[in-house]
Amino acid sequence: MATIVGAITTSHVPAIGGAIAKKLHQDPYWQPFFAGYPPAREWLAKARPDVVVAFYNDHGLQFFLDKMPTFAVGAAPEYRHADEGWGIPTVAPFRGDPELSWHVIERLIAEEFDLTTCQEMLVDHAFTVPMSLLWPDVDAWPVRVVPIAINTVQYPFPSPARCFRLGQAVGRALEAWDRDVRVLVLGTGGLSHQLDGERAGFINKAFDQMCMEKLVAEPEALTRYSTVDIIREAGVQGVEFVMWLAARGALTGTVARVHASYHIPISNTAAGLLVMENRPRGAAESRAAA
Amino acid sequence: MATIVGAITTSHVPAIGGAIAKKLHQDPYWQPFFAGYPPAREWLAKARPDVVVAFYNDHGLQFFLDKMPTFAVGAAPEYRHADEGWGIPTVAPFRGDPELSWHVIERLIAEEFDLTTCQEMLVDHAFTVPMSLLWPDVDAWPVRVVPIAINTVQYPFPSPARCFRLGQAVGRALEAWDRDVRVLVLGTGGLSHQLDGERAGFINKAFDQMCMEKLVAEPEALTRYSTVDIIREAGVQGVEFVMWLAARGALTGTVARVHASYHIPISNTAAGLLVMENRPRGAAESRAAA
Amino acid sequence: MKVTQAWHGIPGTTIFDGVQARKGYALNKMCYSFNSAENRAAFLADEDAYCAKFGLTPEQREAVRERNVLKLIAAGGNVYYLAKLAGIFHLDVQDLGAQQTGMTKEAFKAKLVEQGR
Amino acid sequence: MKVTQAWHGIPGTTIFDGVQARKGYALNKMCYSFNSAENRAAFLADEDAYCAKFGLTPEQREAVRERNVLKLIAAGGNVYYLAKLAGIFHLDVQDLGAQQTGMTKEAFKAKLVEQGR
Ligand SMILES: [Fe+3]
Ligand SMILES: [Fe+3]
Repeated sequence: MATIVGAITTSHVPAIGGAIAKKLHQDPYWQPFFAGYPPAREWLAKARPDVVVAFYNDHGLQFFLDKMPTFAVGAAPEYRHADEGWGIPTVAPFRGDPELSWHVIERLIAEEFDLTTCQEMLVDHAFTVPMSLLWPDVDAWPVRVVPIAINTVQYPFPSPARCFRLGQAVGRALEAWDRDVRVLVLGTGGLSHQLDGERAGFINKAFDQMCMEKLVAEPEALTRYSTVDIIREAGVQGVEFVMWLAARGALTGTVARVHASYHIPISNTAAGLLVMENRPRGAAESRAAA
Repeated sequence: MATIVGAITTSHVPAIGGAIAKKLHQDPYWQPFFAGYPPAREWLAKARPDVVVAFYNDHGLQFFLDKMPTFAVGAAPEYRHADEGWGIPTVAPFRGDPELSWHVIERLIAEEFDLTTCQEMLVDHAFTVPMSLLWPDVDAWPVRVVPIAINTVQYPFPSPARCFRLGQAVGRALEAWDRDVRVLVLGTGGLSHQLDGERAGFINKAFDQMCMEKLVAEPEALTRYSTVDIIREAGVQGVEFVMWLAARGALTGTVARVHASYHIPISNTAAGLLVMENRPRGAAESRAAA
Repeated sequence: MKVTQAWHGIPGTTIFDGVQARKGYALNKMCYSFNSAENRAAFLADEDAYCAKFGLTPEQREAVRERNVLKLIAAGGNVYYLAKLAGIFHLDVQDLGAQQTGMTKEAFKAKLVEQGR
Repeated sequence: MKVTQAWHGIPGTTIFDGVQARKGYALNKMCYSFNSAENRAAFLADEDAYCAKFGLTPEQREAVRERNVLKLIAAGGNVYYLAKLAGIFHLDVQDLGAQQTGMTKEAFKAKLVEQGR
């Protein structure tokens, strides 16, 4: 049985990719942001994941409006980053885990998730930036990956509740995966921000902090928000919070907050980071009984 | 409110397209097959649909394994047929109904169907052949169309039950469509056939006839079959019967069989045709009360 | 020029729904093409010809000519694709934010910082 | 050569699942390209070069060379894409059925008719 070690949820602002490339970690603007990540990496070093299952949203690198999937699941041997048009550097390709991908796909379709299955898939900054934050300065990525893209480009988006349930189904699929592998779940995007319209620059610190608080212990409370509710409270692109909900949904055990960080602003965005450990439910009881 | 006039379910064997082009209607091989269709057209002349919502499966014209959607819904202003590689002639383009498409998409995503939304979509013989059978010899198609493609290429396919529920959700969406339009639902594919493997040429008349019988009055009974059950009973490509289930699911009223025809073989396939009229539930009662 | 979307009632906000997606299809398709450096160069070399190739509406063509983000959105543009157009002119999302809110970039950045207090 | 799929237990039947889809990716991608007349002509003009371009495995190349449907399926081919390869040689699904069952086309057609009785 696979072990779900926990979930990391983090913003994925493209400018971060630029700052990494320019090594601006100590720059006054960037320092408070990058300072959030060492504790996440320390936890990762102990958690030792073999595979990352990542919920992220494509921003018009891979998918266009001609064929826009609600949920696209990678089943490729390799995933490449590519030119996104405005100049962040590309990163090294990621090794896939097609066997795990197909296992997840079979389970999810059996649970009535209507996936688009991708044997070729480019991944954009929403996938690459968090990976670079978690594993800086590596020549080759030390994990295999299964990317899952959720549509937040073209409304109607899947509801926050649906995304949470998607995550739960992924969690069940991972628990049923008969291999001795350690899986990290990643959820990228948010927190509050709005790029477009007269309301551009909107940020909602109180809402973000409430979300970060509730996500750990009461995620169901957040699934009551509709897409429009989240856009109202967190801005148009704040809807990327559904990626956090999906990642949290995949944690099947008892969830403990290991680390959190929150900083305003990076680019136009409130940047958040949360590290949640997944502890087997009833582990203490089983030990006591043994 | 839109009126769902009924559903037509029919085989879509590509060879039919060739026979139409070569005007083989009176040929001894083809005559018993084509003889099934005039009653369907007579019913259509009375039913007068403005729009066709069609469940069909792409056979590798539009979709490839790089990005294979479970459910792809057309939202295009126009749909074109194209060269499929083995020589059936292409037909005139179809006019879309983007407003209805978007209405259906919004309703279905709200009901947790994870659609792929297509503002450009080629349609293959599975869409064009039934349209040619229903409206032969027209210069321009007399209806607008909303094509919905269901994956039956790459397993796992959506289950028969899921496809039926998709149809039901489409039916609810059509009933909620605030326009005075008449909608025909089309379901194409089947019946039993198998093109590939040592079992090629497999046909199951008893199973097909049971399906045609039950589809009208007890469709739920057929949703108990799994994908593998249907493949066992009806052959690998017999799984296209899910299109019939989806079409039947979209009928929200009392369903009456208007016409049926069944003929073995066309190419490698048992060819079936069913015309079902959708009569408003409780129409008699409302009239009595008025 | 301003889009009114009564269905959600959030001020200053256009949700990119089916109505916008239909209206903006040609514009967004052009912008999506700017993932390729070759296409960005072709646009810079002959903007008129490039826009014509994608069949932009007059409203879209005008909005592109003016590099006016609110007009681009009103013409059906989606900000994720528009960002690729903006990238050609080395404009980042804070430039876009400043333009849309009628602020200087410095004032826009200060407003962002302010919301963290 | 025969594919065994214990998970469904239907004789003489390969369901095109994830295992087959991975194995057959290059072959099916080549066959998908045959939707275009230009690509069909390129294949006919230089079959070796065309197969090499898509990176077929030796098993796939061999199966294509032999026009052997069961081998093509064993190598991961999906019948919907393979039909486009067959179309190049003017073979229809009854030709494929006859070949796979080891029958003459006439016998295969008779068997189909027989099942209607
Ligand atoms: Fe984003
Ligand atoms: Fe078919």
